[in-house]
Amino acid sequence: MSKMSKVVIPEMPPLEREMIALRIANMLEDGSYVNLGIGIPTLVSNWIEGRDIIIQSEIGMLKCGPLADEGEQDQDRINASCQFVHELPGSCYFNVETSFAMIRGGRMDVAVLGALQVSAKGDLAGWNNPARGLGKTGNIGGSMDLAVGAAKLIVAMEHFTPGGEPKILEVCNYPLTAKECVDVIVTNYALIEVTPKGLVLKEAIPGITAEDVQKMTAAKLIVADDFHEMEL
Amino acid sequence: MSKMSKVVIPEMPPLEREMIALRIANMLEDGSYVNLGIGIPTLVSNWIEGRDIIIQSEIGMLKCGPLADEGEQDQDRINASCQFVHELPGSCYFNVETSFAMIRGGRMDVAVLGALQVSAKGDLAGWNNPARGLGKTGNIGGSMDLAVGAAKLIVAMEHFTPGGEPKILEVCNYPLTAKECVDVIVTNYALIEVTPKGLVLKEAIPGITAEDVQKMTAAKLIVADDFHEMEL
Amino acid sequence: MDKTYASPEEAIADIPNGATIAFGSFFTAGKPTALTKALAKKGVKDLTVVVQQVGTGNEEMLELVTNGQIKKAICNYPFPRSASKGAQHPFEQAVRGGKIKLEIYPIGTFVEKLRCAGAGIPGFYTPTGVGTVVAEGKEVRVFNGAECLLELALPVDFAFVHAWKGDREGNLVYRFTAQNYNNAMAMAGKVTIAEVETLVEAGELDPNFIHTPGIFVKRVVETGRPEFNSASV
Amino acid sequence: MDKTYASPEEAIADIPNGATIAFGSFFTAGKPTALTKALAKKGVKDLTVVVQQVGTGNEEMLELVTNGQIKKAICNYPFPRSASKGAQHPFEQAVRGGKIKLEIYPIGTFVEKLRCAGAGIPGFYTPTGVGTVVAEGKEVRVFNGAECLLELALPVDFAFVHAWKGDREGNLVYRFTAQNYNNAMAMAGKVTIAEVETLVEAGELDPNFIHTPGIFVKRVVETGRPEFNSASV
Repeated sequence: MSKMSKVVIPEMPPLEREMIALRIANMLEDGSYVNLGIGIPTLVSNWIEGRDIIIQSEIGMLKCGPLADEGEQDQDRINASCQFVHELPGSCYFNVETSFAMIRGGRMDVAVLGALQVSAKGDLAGWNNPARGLGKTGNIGGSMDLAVGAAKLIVAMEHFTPGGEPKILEVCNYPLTAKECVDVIVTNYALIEVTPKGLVLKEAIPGITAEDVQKMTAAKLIVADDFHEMEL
Repeated sequence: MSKMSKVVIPEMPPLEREMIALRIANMLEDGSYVNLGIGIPTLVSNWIEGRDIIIQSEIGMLKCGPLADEGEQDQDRINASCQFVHELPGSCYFNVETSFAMIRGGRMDVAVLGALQVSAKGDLAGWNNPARGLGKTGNIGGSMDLAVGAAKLIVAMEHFTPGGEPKILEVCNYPLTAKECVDVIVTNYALIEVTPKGLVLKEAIPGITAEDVQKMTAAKLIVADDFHEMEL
Repeated sequence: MDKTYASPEEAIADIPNGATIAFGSFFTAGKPTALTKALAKKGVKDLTVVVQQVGTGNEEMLELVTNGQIKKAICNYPFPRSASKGAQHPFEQAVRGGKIKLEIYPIGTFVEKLRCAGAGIPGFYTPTGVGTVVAEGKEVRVFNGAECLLELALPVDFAFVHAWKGDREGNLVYRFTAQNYNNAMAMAGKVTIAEVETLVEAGELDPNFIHTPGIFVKRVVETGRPEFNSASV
Repeated sequence: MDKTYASPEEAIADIPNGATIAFGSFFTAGKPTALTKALAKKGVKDLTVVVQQVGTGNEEMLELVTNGQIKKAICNYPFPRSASKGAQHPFEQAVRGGKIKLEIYPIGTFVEKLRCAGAGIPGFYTPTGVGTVVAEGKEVRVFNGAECLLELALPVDFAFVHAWKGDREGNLVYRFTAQNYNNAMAMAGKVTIAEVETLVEAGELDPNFIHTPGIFVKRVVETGRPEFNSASV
């Protein structure tokens, strides 16, 4: 825990959650199948309307549409976060065993998940915050399957916990979702890739230097040769 | 092989194949799900029309109807023996993975299969006749799954091979379909149950005594206390 | 084959204390509402429930908790998402207090365990959960260089499923995302009981588009379209 | 996402020598006729084919045999039923002559191996085949007192499936018993190619009744309703 106190939270205002989602939306390729987790990942869907990207919802829906307003809501059409959604031309429904066959079977080109912690090796801890005191139980949901099954796993999260502690660590100390599964971390300050050599800092938001990001991160960062300002 | 030459084929004309099928049809209970194999088993369906018995075809059909005559045939509606069939009210279609989930999962109340050999312990050999010379390959099809999965397995077969050799043996010498799976054997001479104590002779066709059946069988038979003439 | 029962009460009349029961539903969608209410009314105890979550977006299940009918729960997303709501939630309180034993699985493993029970497959390997608490006490085996866990089939004594339409012989059709776990649970159930919004005669459903074949369903009861209560999760 | 190709030839243009290809069909029903013909025309060799049977009720497959394109076949009912017909049959002759290597499985195992490949499950246990030639060389393990075999997933490089209707994004609907192995093979294929009798726009198929979701299908080609040749089996 000693490392945690060493990190420095900068004065610069960080990105809004919607902007983290936008940066991720810009990483998605047309023609891909994408699953979005609860929280910031869900916001990614606001930035891809009109694009040729198909959202899977693990409840059993492909081409899951935007949220449905009151009056357009159908009790039998919800996403995996229990929100009412729209159907789109080409949508389809299926059972959960088929939904997770897709996920575990590698058909998801990208999964975007939130995280409590990510390690230097790309371990993800996201399902169990020890502070809640539930021990070895908690809400796993689809997170472990998505973490192991998705071809590319992007973590969308704030750089610090609400209490100001770092979430990117040499080693996670929260219960893991999966080992060595994260490919990219996008926070409200930076974009970091997980590589066999370690965490590579690719981008930071305007006004934040590579040095700043290292100071706010409890794991060693390699600064990319093409390190640059995050474009949105 | 020495035992084989000892059996005696009686003078009495045996049952026709259709009558073996009728005897089996009379054993089926209303409200049951039944799978019928190729050969004599298929003939059972001729005797259950109007009864509350649902036939499963492992190609992926429940409530498989009678054979369809020319003019009523649909190239997309065949049974597992590649015969055109009718649909009935309440029929349904599904994929083969679901079909064999049903079979292996124990939802078939009864399977009726043909056999090349049955042993005193109820081992079944039905998929590979060594005379064909195909070694360890051959047409397994759905037979092994049906043999292990069905709640009750009835074998429908002639008592002898076309060459006059016995098919009920102490031990099978043909490649097995499954071990200790047969519950009842109905032949063109007798009805024999497989019990933990051994093969129990329950019925023989008119004019055939228990002694006759033993003489034509290469495995020891226990004559049932209520041994009686087969009623059709 | 007429599998219909006149009421949910009659359809569940033989469920004993100590039974293991699976309940369809993904939060608010596809809940066997009427059957669950009848179970609460019946008052059988020491139940093991197999369900995504207990009482989150599912008030009927909550009644089983507050009645003290549940001994054990097998879930994948057992608690309210919010820690503060959770602290107030009777199910979370019962688990924290040791009154209900809880077993958890990732969704993919949870649903596959049910399907396998119905498919005669006693065990399977999955990469999900390796290196996590889910792996504790489980065999790890490497396939093509990747570690996997051995997971076992999860058969249940009874399965409660909710369908949009069903015929007298048990063929079922679900509606949109209310499909969810219902099919896998129907497969896993030794006795599967379907509540259907609309009961039809055999032959009225399109045979080419049946979600759960009747062979997996032992009892059918028509309960109408449930009133929707948009519970918070 | 428009996954359509103009012709079967274009849809299979990148299949190399040595590829493993699964073919839907249960005897005459649900055969990917046009794709198989295109493969024969293309002439790639050393293929491993995964199919119920090779050339029994399936003339298109037979052409691959007589062309000498097949190195290995993985089947569950490989030969004609009749021994005398079999002796005359090019596939049986090729197997007997050692020109084609043959691997066989019970249907339930065969289809589950394909589904598991698509479901990210590398292995599963089944009671089917215990004590038979199918068990040779396989791990036996006891579950609940019953011996079971460990069977492995069977991924394929390409899967050829035949559907009644399909939309541009790969959602498929089959017709009656022509459904058979097509879904499991679509799941197993790294590249699944669907020939559809009728191609429709996204949104024209009922989303509540899709047999194979588009995510499992990479390419779609409209080939019309195949002429039926009632081959003897």
